[in-house]
Amino acid sequence: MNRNTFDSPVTLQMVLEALAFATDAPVSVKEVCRVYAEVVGETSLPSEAAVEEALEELNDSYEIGGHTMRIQYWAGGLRMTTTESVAPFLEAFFRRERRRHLTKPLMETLAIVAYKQPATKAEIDAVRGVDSGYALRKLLELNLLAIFGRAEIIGRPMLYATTDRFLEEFGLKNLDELPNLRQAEELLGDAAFNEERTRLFMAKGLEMGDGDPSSPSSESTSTT
Amino acid sequence: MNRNTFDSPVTLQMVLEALAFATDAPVSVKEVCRVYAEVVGETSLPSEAAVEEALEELNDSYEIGGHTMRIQYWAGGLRMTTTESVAPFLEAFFRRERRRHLTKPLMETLAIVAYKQPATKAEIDAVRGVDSGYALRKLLELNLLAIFGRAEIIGRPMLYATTDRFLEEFGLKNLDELPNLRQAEELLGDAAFNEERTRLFMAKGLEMGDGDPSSPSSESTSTT
Amino acid sequence: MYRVQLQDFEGPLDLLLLLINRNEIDIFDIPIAQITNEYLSYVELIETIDLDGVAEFIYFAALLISIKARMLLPSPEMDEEGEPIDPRQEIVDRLLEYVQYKDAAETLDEQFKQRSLLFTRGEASTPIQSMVPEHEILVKRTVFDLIDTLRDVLEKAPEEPSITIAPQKHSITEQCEYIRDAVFTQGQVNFGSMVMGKTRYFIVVTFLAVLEMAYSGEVFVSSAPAGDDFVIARAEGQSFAE
Repeated sequence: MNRNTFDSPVTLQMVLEALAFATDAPVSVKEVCRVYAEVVGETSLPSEAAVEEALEELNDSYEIGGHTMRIQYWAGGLRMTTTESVAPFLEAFFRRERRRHLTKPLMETLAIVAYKQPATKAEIDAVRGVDSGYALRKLLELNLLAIFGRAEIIGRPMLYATTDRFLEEFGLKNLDELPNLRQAEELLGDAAFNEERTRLFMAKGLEMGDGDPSSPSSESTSTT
Repeated sequence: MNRNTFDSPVTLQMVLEALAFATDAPVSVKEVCRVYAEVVGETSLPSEAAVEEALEELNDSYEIGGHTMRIQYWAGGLRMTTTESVAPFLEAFFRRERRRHLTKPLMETLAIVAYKQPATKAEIDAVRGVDSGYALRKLLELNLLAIFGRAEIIGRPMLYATTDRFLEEFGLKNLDELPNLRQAEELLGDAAFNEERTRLFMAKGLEMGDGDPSSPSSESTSTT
Repeated sequence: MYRVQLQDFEGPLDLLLLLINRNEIDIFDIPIAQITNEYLSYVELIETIDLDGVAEFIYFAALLISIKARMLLPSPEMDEEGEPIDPRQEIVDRLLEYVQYKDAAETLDEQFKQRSLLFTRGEASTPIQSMVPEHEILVKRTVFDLIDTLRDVLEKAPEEPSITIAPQKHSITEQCEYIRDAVFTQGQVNFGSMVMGKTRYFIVVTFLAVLEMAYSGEVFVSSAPAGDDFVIARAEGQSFAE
């Protein structure tokens, strides 16, 4: 196994760090020792104390260096995580990611429900000019919309409304925080209301002043 | 949105690091800027240059600190990886050799598309002298190639191009980073189709960036 | 079990490059008659053994023959500027372009390997494995070297009344079993000794079985010390239970 020569020797601390980084489940101290000894070609395993010492040194060094990773010793294993201080940034990122993965029809349907709620499918279809059955099912599945009850009109159609999850995903305290309802009503009442404008509107309104007027998907560079 | 107070301010560099660490695909520089501005509550985005500077500082700091992480700039985005030096330990941990490779027909087809893109099947077949249908299907399946559209010629054949996944799997920031095509004369001159010798030559890592300006598609920087 | 395509190993341009390289020929001055004859001898054999994927080899054979014919014309063709056209130009251009992309493919392959030394987070759960199952073709020589051996062996084999050989699939399966047994018990065997004194049919079907097993990564094929034979060895870490 010992087929590699290194410019500078790889230390136990480096192995610990790399394993804590690359694995997606906690890695046991024993496992770190085993892998280290196996590759370096030592017959005796490093002590657990040595690993724990390396762990502390690493965390100290992250802190001193202003780095945002820490190695946690959880559930009998080591795992690298980010510090609490950057959590809001990661939350914001993943929220944006999830939103970006909402397709146009989903985004559009969601926007209409958000402003018209509670809304029937017929109302939504009328605004979009297309059937929203699939989009509604998908949004229910994603727990961004919920059935609010039934309208007291002929056929007693179901009423859709946004969920707490919706607020959370879009970083809103409550529905009052939805941007510029008057503008929204104008838009929604407009016959020329179209996808592009919804997107523009959602991007401007809901993305909380990132000052970028482009549609939320403009940064997706993937060709797939 | 500025709902967080921090003990010490979170810098752009820290946000970059945390995002490069936490995401499972390269995160674009723009996205780093947006997330940073959104959470910090700044209306203007940090410049891309600032992010790139932060990237270099981070990598320097990892190197100086003896850390095994590096942030790579792949497929137009940032992603944290381990250094080469710890690869044997990770391979031992995951109990597998990671010497991945594609078969010769696949690699040849991929190379032709990479340099000629967008390319039709007929163009690829012509270079290889054999049918590339199977290789193309397989490469589409692996998400290394994608259909780019159709050529405006008779039969409107499909056009193939490489994907972001290709860039990421091959550790390239963009298509400009593809090694220059070497001149056939030069290759023939050193008795190059002798497989053993070519391999030896490559193993020494001599082949890249020899400043050959004649690479045919080096100006196409984006697959989108 | 499926039939091996010749082009999974090498294509017609690879064969031409091999012939040029082996004969130390200047690619800009190809002795077209000699190369055509050598090339045809391979194509005939490939046709005889009914190896799939021969169509493209035949296309290039036709191209070579037409070049040879044009070379013999008393007055050469002229281009727009009145310069004589070398009929070989087309094939030379194609070979040069192919060499470039073959080289690029190897460079990319190296880049791919280098990149795979860098681990990302959550490595175990990334779909990287899906890249790997593309099995390695375990031939340490070109398939044409194997065909050379086959030619030698066939020449020594007893003549049979029937020349046309159309190996059935089930026979290839049987021959795979035959090789598997031998390789499993002896670790490695020489192709020559596996088919010594057998009929041409047996030899050809065994040959195809070897290609198939090399293609599926079950055996490793490399050159024999003697040079005129090849060795079939058990691929390392490969279970024969299947």
